[in-house]
Amino acid sequence: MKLEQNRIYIKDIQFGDVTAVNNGILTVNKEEMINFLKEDPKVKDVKLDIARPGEKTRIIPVKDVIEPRVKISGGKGFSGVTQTTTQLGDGIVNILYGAAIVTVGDIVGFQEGVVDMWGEGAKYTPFSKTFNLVVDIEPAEGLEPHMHETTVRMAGLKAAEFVGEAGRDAKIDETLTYDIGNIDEETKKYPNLPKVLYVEMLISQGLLHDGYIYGVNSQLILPTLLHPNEEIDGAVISGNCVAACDKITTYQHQNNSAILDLYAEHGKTINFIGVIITPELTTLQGKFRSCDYTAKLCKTLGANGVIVSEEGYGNPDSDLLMICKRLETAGIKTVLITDECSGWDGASQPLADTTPEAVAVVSGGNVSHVVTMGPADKVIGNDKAIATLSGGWEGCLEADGSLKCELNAVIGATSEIGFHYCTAREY
Amino acid sequence: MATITTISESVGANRIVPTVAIPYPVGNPNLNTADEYNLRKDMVGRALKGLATEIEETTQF
Amino acid sequence: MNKINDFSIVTNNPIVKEKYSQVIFVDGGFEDVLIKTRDLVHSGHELINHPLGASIRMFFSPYRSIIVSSKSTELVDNEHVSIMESSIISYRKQMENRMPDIVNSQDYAIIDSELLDSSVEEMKRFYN
Amino acid sequence: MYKILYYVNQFFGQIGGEDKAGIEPEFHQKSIGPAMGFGVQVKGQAEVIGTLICGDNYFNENREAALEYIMNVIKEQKPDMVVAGPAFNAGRYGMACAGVTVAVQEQLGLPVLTGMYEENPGVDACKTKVYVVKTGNSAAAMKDALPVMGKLALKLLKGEEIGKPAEEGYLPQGRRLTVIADERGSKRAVDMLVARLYDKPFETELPMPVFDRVTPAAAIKDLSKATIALVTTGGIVPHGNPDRIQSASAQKWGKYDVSKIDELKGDYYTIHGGYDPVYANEKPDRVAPLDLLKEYEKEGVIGKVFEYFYTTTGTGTAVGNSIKFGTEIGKELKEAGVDGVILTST
Repeated sequence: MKLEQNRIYIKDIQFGDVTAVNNGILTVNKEEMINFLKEDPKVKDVKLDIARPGEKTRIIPVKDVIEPRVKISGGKGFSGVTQTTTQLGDGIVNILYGAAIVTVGDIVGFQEGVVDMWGEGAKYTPFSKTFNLVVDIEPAEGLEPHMHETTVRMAGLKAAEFVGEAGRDAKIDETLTYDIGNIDEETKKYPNLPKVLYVEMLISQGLLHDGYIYGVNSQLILPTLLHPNEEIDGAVISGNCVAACDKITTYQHQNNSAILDLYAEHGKTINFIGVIITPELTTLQGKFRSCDYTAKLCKTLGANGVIVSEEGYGNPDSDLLMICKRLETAGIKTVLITDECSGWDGASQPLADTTPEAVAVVSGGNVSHVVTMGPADKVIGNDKAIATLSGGWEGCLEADGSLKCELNAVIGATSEIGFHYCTAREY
Repeated sequence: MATITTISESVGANRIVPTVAIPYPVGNPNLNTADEYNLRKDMVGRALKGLATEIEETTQF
Repeated sequence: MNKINDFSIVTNNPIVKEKYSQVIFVDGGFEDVLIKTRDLVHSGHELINHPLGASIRMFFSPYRSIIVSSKSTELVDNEHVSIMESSIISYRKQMENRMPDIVNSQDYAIIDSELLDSSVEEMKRFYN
Repeated sequence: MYKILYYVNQFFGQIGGEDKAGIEPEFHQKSIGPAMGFGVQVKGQAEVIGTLICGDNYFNENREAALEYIMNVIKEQKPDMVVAGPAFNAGRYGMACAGVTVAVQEQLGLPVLTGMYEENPGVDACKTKVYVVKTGNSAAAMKDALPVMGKLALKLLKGEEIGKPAEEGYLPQGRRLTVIADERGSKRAVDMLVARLYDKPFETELPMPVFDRVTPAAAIKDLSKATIALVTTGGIVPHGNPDRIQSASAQKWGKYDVSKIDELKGDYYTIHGGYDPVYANEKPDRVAPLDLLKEYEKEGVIGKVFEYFYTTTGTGTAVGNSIKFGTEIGKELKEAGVDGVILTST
């Protein structure tokens, strides 16, 4: 598959008369966009706001982050979700690079997910560096929880497509080409390079805990093989609302760093042969089946090395280590990406589950690490969510309005696809 | 004498007698008194036999 | 577990208690549900779904529902026991400095019940 | 100029050797012994304003009184920091340095620093809380230790970021701190995988606990002459739990005389928090089968059941503590001439 990504560098977002990009400034027609989103009768109201890097702005509770793009050729937008089903991974896509759609909307009262655009908090989230168009969605009253979640999720994706359309005729600053042929062709080209697969685990457990591949709920799949281009072209989206620090937002699927960093080594040190999406199910039988099946796919495809990324913390740790054990036992060299919970002081055993086979692990940091974030000048979203975030222990809100919170509340802080820079080291 | 023998092995135990259940490793309240006694006596006997047996590697008795 | 109806739900969630008939109701917190389930697994009940949620947030839930087989067998499953034990350790560690998020109890009860429904659906794809 | 108060024992305080180990703490408004050499290392930025000297035996036997005196001096002198040792491999001196530094840090909130050889028992008493500079095992290593301590002391006084243990020369504290790495996680993962695929060295960021292999002990030649001890991690203790062994995450073990009884039933129960206690409380021998060992003793199958029964709880107990308990119990049993052990776990 061959995918050309045209990047249009975005240096600011402003509201204006038209939705367009000029000289790197993305202008958005507020009214038009709100009306477009309100075409869905389940959307009662939409508020738009802008958060720029460095501003003393706090966004909460973030539901999803999406990169605005427009497909020029080869398939359409979020295939199988906002659009009819088409094959993704080939063709040309224009990307408003540096901009992000951030959806906020409290589907349940305990949602967290904070993005600080400045200061200490900004260090811990990758989305403090993007120009964020924040879409606050208020759904119609009386929607049952599943419909509520779907409405907010769909509105975010549509918002990204609406804004992405502004990139259709904009001036292109950079073109990146992602081109990997079928396994046979690539192996002929690089007969001596080790074959590498990327296993991406997705939380697949029900309401607020879902992921979708071409619109198919990952709860319903056996582990499945994707060409790397499909995921970075929008085939995988997030329906996940409660694992702020280590969930994979849609933006992170579109720009999956594990895929991109493996791509960078393709043809040099490795032969990158594909991506396997593995559901993290809830039943033990389901976990065993997924893990066996994942290992079987890796073996069948002749992988020499595998990177496995986790999503979430708690029951998914079991899947991660089971997959590792099966792969290492089969002689496949495996690197895991996870995060850890070693308590406030970092002195606890970091993982509840351990297996001696997990010899190569990348840590995205300690989810219980406490950070103090200064008072914001402006809060976009819901003030009440801050109370939830800071709730649960004494002394979390300082007198000057500073907020002490654990990293687990910060969007993307301990990313288990390795999207961010945090790690934990022994001192 | 342990129920989860995999854990015993992982910490380096060499002579292992698998037991009945976690809350009653050397016993079984579901059996009548005589049967439970016979079971228990046999298990402890196996443990003693294990101590008197030369082994090269982790062995279950 | 042989038949799809041979399961029980260990729960402290009032919504689940109303909704399902095969409930072992625990009058207590998340940890008490874990302990009750552990005792059942120790005595030969099969653990059907994983005792923990999939995110740190769900550790703060006041409610939890865990599915076990309703019948016990003589054979205790080592792997199930290990999962139970490590889950309890993990839960205690995580809650060392935190309290259950009581303010949002009602929402947690709904989500716990929804996630349980998903687990039951998933289970039905294995046992029929 | 920062003010530092120094703590040493009777030997380094130039009072005397073992015969003076019982002296009560005293304070001198000058630098004595290692305090002088340390002062040279921090010259220009900090000065040692006085030296506390205490006998090692006195400190360890009269800990509260010693600490009360020491804390009072510190409160009067108002130093910016307290430095103790280095204690090298001197165990009682190490325990004293640990006691002083931990107390000062916890009660007065002052920065503290000490130095020890890694096997000094004082290390375990304080390394998770205070910085312990890694030293050689005897006073010959003083000249290497003081520059490292001086440098780290200044960093602590200034509140500067403290680097990794190997870089700064202190013993790892076993704390996993979250830091921002130079490369993103996925790049680090790809680099790690490529290293593995090309058989190059790599370092995991999350080491798994390592479990030991043990060479099997030789078989008991003649069981009928052997002494067999009973040990359990099932939390079986005498009624009332006289030693207050924890129901989970045990900090200690207990031993109880069972030479006069034929079974645990009646006098014992379980305090273990890791399983349903109903069945063990009915009959604790279901967890630790003393009754049957006694029977085998009567039948002559084994020579003797060892007079003490050893117990602790296994659930949630740290690996480090488990190793410690095992070593301590093993040592006692070996010294008592026990030939074999039945260890039961729940």
